[in-house]
Amino acid sequence: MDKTEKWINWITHFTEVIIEHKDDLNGLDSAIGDGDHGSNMDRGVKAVKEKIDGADYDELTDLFKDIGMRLVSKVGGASGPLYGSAFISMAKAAKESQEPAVLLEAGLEGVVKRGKADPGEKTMVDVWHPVVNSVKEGSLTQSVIDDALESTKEMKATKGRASYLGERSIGHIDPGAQSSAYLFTTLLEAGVLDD
Amino acid sequence: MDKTEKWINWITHFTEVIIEHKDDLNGLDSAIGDGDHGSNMDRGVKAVKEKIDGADYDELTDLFKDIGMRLVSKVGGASGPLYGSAFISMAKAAKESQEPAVLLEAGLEGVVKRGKADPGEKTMVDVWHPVVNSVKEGSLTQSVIDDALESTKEMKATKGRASYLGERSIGHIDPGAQSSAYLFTTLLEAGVLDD
Amino acid sequence: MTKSTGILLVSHVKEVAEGLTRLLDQVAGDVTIKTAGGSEDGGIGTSFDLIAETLESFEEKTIFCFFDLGSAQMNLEMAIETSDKDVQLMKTAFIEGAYTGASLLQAEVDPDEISRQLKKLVIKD
Amino acid sequence: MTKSTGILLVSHVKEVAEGLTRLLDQVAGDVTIKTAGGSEDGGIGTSFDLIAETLESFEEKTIFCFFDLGSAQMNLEMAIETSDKDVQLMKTAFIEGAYTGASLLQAEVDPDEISRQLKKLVIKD
Ligand SMILES: Nc1ncnc2c1ncn2[C@@H]1O[C@H](COP(=O)(O)OP(=O)(O)O)[C@@H](O)[C@H]1O
Ligand SMILES: Nc1ncnc2c1ncn2[C@@H]1O[C@H](COP(=O)(O)OP(=O)(O)O)[C@@H](O)[C@H]1O
Ligand SMILES: [Mg+2]
Ligand SMILES: [Mg+2]
Ligand SMILES: [Mg+2]
Ligand SMILES: [Mg+2]
Repeated sequence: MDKTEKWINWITHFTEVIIEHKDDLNGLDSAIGDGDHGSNMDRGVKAVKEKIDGADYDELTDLFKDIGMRLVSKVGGASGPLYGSAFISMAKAAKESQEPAVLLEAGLEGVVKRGKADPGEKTMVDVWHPVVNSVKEGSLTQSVIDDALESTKEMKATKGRASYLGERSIGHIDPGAQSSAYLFTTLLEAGVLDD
Repeated sequence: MDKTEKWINWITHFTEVIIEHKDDLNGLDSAIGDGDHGSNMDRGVKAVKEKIDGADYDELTDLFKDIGMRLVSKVGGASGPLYGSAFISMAKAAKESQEPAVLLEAGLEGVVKRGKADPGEKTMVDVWHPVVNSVKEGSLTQSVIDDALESTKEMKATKGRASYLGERSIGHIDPGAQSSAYLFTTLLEAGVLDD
Repeated sequence: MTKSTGILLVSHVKEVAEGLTRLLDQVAGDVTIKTAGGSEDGGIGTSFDLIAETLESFEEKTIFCFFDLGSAQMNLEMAIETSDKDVQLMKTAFIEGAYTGASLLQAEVDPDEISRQLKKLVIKD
Repeated sequence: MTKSTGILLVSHVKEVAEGLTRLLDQVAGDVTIKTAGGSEDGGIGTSFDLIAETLESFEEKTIFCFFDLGSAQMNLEMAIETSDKDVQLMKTAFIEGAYTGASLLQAEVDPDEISRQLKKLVIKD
């Protein structure tokens, strides 16, 4: 299996899961935002799929760059530049390393550089941060992802659209945290972390 | 001559002067505003003319009220509620008195209540204020009006749209001060202050 | 009318007020949002008559009013004086204040608490 | 291009950005004002591609950028990073800041001085 294949499998699988859960993501975003996170991601992953389907990638950096650029262009909203920055940052790191831990850490840095959210602000960072830490320790499991996702429920949003709601954002799962949970569940399932 | 006639003559004359100077007023407003003061006033006085032409007014209060309501409805912009408040305030005062000084002072109070401008802020108040004072002293002449108008040129606007320009508002005559100057010149000419 | 407070958007430009309504509808589908945009003749400006009529057309007793530029304010204040509604004139940034207000009304936050939260966005005097 | 600084208006709604242009044109006829409103498919949102293209289309070297809601900001920041223009992201109230900036550019006030004056209208972080 060549070095880009499992990463392509991951993204392909992620695409399917997003398309399948479009309405769920819109529903989460309706509660504390503008109800479009599913539609945004759906549009984005379909554009990614179109770009990488049939294309040949010898280098991971090229794959990630294409994914990142498509997401930036097509997702729109806040999550477009965030996911886009993650993959563009991973593309840069992939010039030096193929290590999942290194790459995913670069992805997190991309998200944080773009959105300037700290953990605890009820955003996708609240999934990315613990997940990347676990990947670095070699201890990522589904329950790490589930717990991280669940933890956003009791947080009060202080970044993103949900922050307009203040206290009223409490009690709802963050939609970007949910799409990020899908990203990492499919990462586990695609065996990217296996050696 | 019945008691409303000279006031009607005044407004009729004012209407003509505004229509004649529509472009001049727009020009003044272009320099430090949005260029519509002439068009606004033109629309307003035409609506006033339509209302009072042919109508019979036994009471000054009714005349002023109709003028005020038409100006509020039709002028738009900032000057609509300002001139409108002046005449509505004059209508209230006219229930108690027919004295020009009393009525015009009520008009000034209407403008100030609505726009909250002090003298020196480069607005129509810089014409209304000295003119009303002179009327009270029985000393209103054309040169009082001209001087008041001219004084707005060197003022820095701190109320109204021109205030967005800060220092750059200096060196231009205020459009609302100009239309107010027409108002008081025609007042003199109509002989409202003569006894 | 599914909330007790409605929103009135007063802009010098009809398209701005109507476009903003689309943005607010996304986050506040149950809040009544009405507009009084542009001058009487469809040009740029504000109209006392249009504002007054729109205010009266609300079923809600309380109305949060947002406006773009100062020259709208005097028309609005006159309309408020002639209205028997409880109208709160919000001197916030127009779009940002209206967005925040609509989101919080949708989330059933108490109107007094919303007014307090909107203070942070006040930029008009 | 008759001034050295242009204005870019980024809104989630096309009609809002375009309507605002009409308001600014009244007071700043000599200032180039462009819009990037709405998502790619004409819906509500912002589009990196549209913002980036519009930025590049300016002849002016300096561009004052105004935006409505925070979720436009990240798309804008990415577009600014990929542009070789001198773009100043204004965190002011959208309409009020753009109106003030346009008025002052029209009056040929120095852009640095304008940025200073706009600080009073900053409400985003
Ligand atoms: N500053 C930020 N940092 C990190 N994540 C953010 C930030 N702002 C928003 N998000 C994420 O983006 C998600 C919303 O994305 P989406 O609905 O697609 O965009 P929009 O809010 O523009 O409609 C949120 O649920 C949150 O996870
Ligand atoms: N707060 C105020 N108090 C008194 N007069 C004011 C005030 N604001 C504006 N004006 C007057 O209104 C005039 C502008 O009227 P106009 O151009 O018709 O309205 P707009 O500014 O809405 O386009 C100014 O020249 C000034 O004299
Ligand atoms: Mg959303
Ligand atoms: Mg959105
Ligand atoms: Mg004007
Ligand atoms: Mg006007």
